[in-house]
Amino acid sequence: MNDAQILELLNTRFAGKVADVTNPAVRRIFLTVEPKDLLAVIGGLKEAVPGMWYLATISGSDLGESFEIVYHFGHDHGNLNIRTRIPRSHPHLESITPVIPGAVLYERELQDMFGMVIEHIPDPRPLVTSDDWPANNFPLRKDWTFERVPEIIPGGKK
Amino acid sequence: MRVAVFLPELLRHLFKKPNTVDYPFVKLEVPKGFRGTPFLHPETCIACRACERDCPAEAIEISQVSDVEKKFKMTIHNDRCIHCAQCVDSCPTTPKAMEMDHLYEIAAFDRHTLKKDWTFVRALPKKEPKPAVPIGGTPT
Amino acid sequence: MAAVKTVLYLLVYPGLLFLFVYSTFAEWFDRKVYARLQNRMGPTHTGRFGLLQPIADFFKLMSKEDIVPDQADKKLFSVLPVIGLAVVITAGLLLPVWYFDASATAMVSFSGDIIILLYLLSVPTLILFLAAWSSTNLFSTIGGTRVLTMLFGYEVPLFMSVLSPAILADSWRLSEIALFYQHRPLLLLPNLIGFVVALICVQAKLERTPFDIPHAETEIVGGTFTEYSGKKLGFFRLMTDIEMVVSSGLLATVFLGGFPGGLGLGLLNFIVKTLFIIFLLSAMRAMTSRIRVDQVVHFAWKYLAPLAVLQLLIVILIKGLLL
Amino acid sequence: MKFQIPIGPQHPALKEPISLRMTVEGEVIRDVDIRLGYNHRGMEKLAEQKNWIQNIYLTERICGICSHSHATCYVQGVEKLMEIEAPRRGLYIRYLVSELERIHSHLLWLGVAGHEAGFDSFFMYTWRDREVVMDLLEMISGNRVHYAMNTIGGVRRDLDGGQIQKCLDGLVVLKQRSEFYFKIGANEPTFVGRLAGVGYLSKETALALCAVGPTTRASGIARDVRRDDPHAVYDEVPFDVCTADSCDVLGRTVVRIKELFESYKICEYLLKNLPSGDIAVKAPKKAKPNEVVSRYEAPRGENIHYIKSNGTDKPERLKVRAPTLANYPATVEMLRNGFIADIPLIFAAIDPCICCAERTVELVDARSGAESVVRFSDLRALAEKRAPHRIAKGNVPWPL
Repeated sequence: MNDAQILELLNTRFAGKVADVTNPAVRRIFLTVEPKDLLAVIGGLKEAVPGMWYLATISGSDLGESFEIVYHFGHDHGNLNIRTRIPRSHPHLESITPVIPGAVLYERELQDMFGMVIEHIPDPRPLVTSDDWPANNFPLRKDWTFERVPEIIPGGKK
Repeated sequence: MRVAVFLPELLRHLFKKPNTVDYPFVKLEVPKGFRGTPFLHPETCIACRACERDCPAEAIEISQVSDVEKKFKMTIHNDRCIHCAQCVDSCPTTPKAMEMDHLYEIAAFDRHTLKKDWTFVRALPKKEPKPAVPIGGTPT
Repeated sequence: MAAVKTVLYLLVYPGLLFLFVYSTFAEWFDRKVYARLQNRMGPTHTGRFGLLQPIADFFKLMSKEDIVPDQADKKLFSVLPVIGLAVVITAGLLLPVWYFDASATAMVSFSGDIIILLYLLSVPTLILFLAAWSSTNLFSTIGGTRVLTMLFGYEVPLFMSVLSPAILADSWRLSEIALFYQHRPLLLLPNLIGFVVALICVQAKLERTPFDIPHAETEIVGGTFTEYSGKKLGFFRLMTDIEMVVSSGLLATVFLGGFPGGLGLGLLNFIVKTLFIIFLLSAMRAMTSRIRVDQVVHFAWKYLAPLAVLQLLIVILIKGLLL
Repeated sequence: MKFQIPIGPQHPALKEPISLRMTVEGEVIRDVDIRLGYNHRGMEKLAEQKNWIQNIYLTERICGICSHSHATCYVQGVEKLMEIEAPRRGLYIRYLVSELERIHSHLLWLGVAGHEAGFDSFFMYTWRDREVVMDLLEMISGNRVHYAMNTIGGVRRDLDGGQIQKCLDGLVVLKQRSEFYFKIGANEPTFVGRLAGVGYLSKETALALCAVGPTTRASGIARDVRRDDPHAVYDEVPFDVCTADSCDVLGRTVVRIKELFESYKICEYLLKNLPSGDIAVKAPKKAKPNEVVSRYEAPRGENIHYIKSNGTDKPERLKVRAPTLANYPATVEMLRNGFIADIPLIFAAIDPCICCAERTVELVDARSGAESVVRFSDLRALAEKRAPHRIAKGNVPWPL
């Protein structure tokens, strides 16, 4: 499938659910969906062309008032990025693991890094932060800053 | 599948010279463009701080020693250097004031001994004539 | 005089000191051959050609901190390396190398000593199992069970293949078996299958690649030796080295016609023949990869045991038809 | 009797720290739990505080073995953000280094697979011949591990005629040796016995768990970013995507050796058709607000960087997904119901690069055991208590 066919598929099958379908570069498609439609769109894509899509990663970013989450899908002809936004005050998101079981690591990473709450995630333990990581410290939020620990160089006569 | 398919190759090497090098006693040559440790040619440095800005490891420090003579001090912290040679690429002068040498045995017991600094008078940018007496910075 | 001779016998020439020196030399030889087969250098700098490297390793281990785990059965844990060393040195005394004269065989030789030697060589395996079990480490425990599982695989083919030349020679006494083949060297040829089987089984007994399963470092860390350190580990390593010398001596006696020629020439014979077998063991180590423990048992019972039985049949046929 | 054995964080089979907890029953693995986060380096946060140039070297240090792949992935993204295009010659040299790096990585992997299977001679010989490609890389770039060839807008070093000839000569040697290793790998019975049928990953599971790289290609899925998303030079270079249908570790070995031959082909093509011209264009210091998804086929699989810029000389967000992370869920499936003896092989078969996967955030080194957490500072205090004479006097803080 090339870009035009994918765009057509998105605009016909998921009309009303997807917005801002753009094709900024060849083999790159970005689109925005509402959080509530996310599972339906991803599941629908998987049904429409089975065996073609795979989840490359999920990246989050902090936009201030809201969090943006981008689901990067790879396929046989490039890359599809599904964007969704959730408010910072209520960062709850449905897990996509029922459709894509391999997403669990990325969702756990989102929980650790941005403090999002992923509903119905099969394995909610922290993934990348250590066991004694202080609660409510979400490093990739923009308001989280760190003090650079002064580096002690042992030895030396001066 | 065949039994002992590797054996001929192994036996062939039994009386051959080993491929490994008896390292601390025998040393290998490094190629021409090897990136060793960075050092400064103080007579060409114009103290533009491009290397300091681009150094990914923050290993270069340039400070002004005296205002009157335009005297600068450059410190290279070799204990932080990652040998990427970006400082050489960023250096705008011709010939380059920063260069990499070919040393690779640069481990030390004390990180403080890895610090190297040069104090020098800034060379003027190309348009103006070169200073008559460039004060050569000797590494301290 | 007899007492002095016995003490010398036990401690110096064929006993402790000689076995220590020779087994370290054998380890050096093994390491060097293994390295050269892999196009490496091997030990180089300790002593001439690195000859003293295994001794240096041994003394280094002697000087290291010796840790006994809290959970371990401390008495058993500590005493096992010494017992293992004693057992293999005793086995070494049984080899018919060191005739001072033909009449002095009473110290070392009696009817049935081949059986005793084989059993003494089985004891280190059990000691390794006990050592693994007494250290209570998880990796050790797995290693210990692997030791025993492997034992069930290779022990029977080893016994059958080593005993078939004895059947042909019609004697259970090592010196007599060697003497028999020294007089009829052509009869060594029918034992070739048995020699190969025994070589593979000895490799398994010494736990070297492809049978280094009980202490496979990438799977179960140190395996049986995970908790051992310092002196105890040094003793275990020495035990393995001496075991290698003794078992290659056994194979040389049974399959290569022993070590004729009295004190000097006999010793030379011993060195050449054992080094030849150690070379074969090293080459086998270099050309194979480690197999799984289930594959060992499968291989031993599917290939080694039938081959050993075939060897027995050949021996019985030759004995019935020719002798 | 079920019990748990810990593989890692420190274990001889693992060259880098990761914690696998195996629930075993005898020799059979019943359940696997992978715990990450042993040593996170906070690279994504750190990248937001460094400028575009500095981040090349930061991304390069995500991994040691595939250092060029992360830097290339980042640089080709940034070039799109800055709307500049690298000259052809620069691109050819950049992807030549990529393919040489793939050769070095796959030869390294072959050796590691041999070592994990206890086949040390194979390990020694493959690594001996890997020196050939390492020397080529050192000659081209000036370093053996971190080549630092990339800069925004091209590459930093040119190739001269002598170097091209040396590369071609080296490729001939490597090709010959790889054929020999293919023969060994397919014929040595003890080695094949360890690899065949081990770590089964069916096509459906590989798809569902989003595995990447040689792991999926060994399960019969022809998926390769170089072909699916032909960035830069890959649309002009002829090559095949190598697959295998056996779905096991042997298949992964075969795929990697076949890929070696494809890489030799690509390298030869790139060297023989090297265009003339500049190797780099000048890049601006800042990038307009935009976002870009950059993909690259690293030796271990698809590497994806998501870069957002905000108009300054620093990125707004740099998300890095290393191929190893994507393969962890599949590894758990492969390990289940295998033997303990196969753990190192199955785990090595995804060619894990743990430092790639562990790049997200951690400022203090902390060890996450199930029972206790020991901080590095605690360990240091303990060490100082045990050996008080070793305490260095006169510590000096940085910056001076």
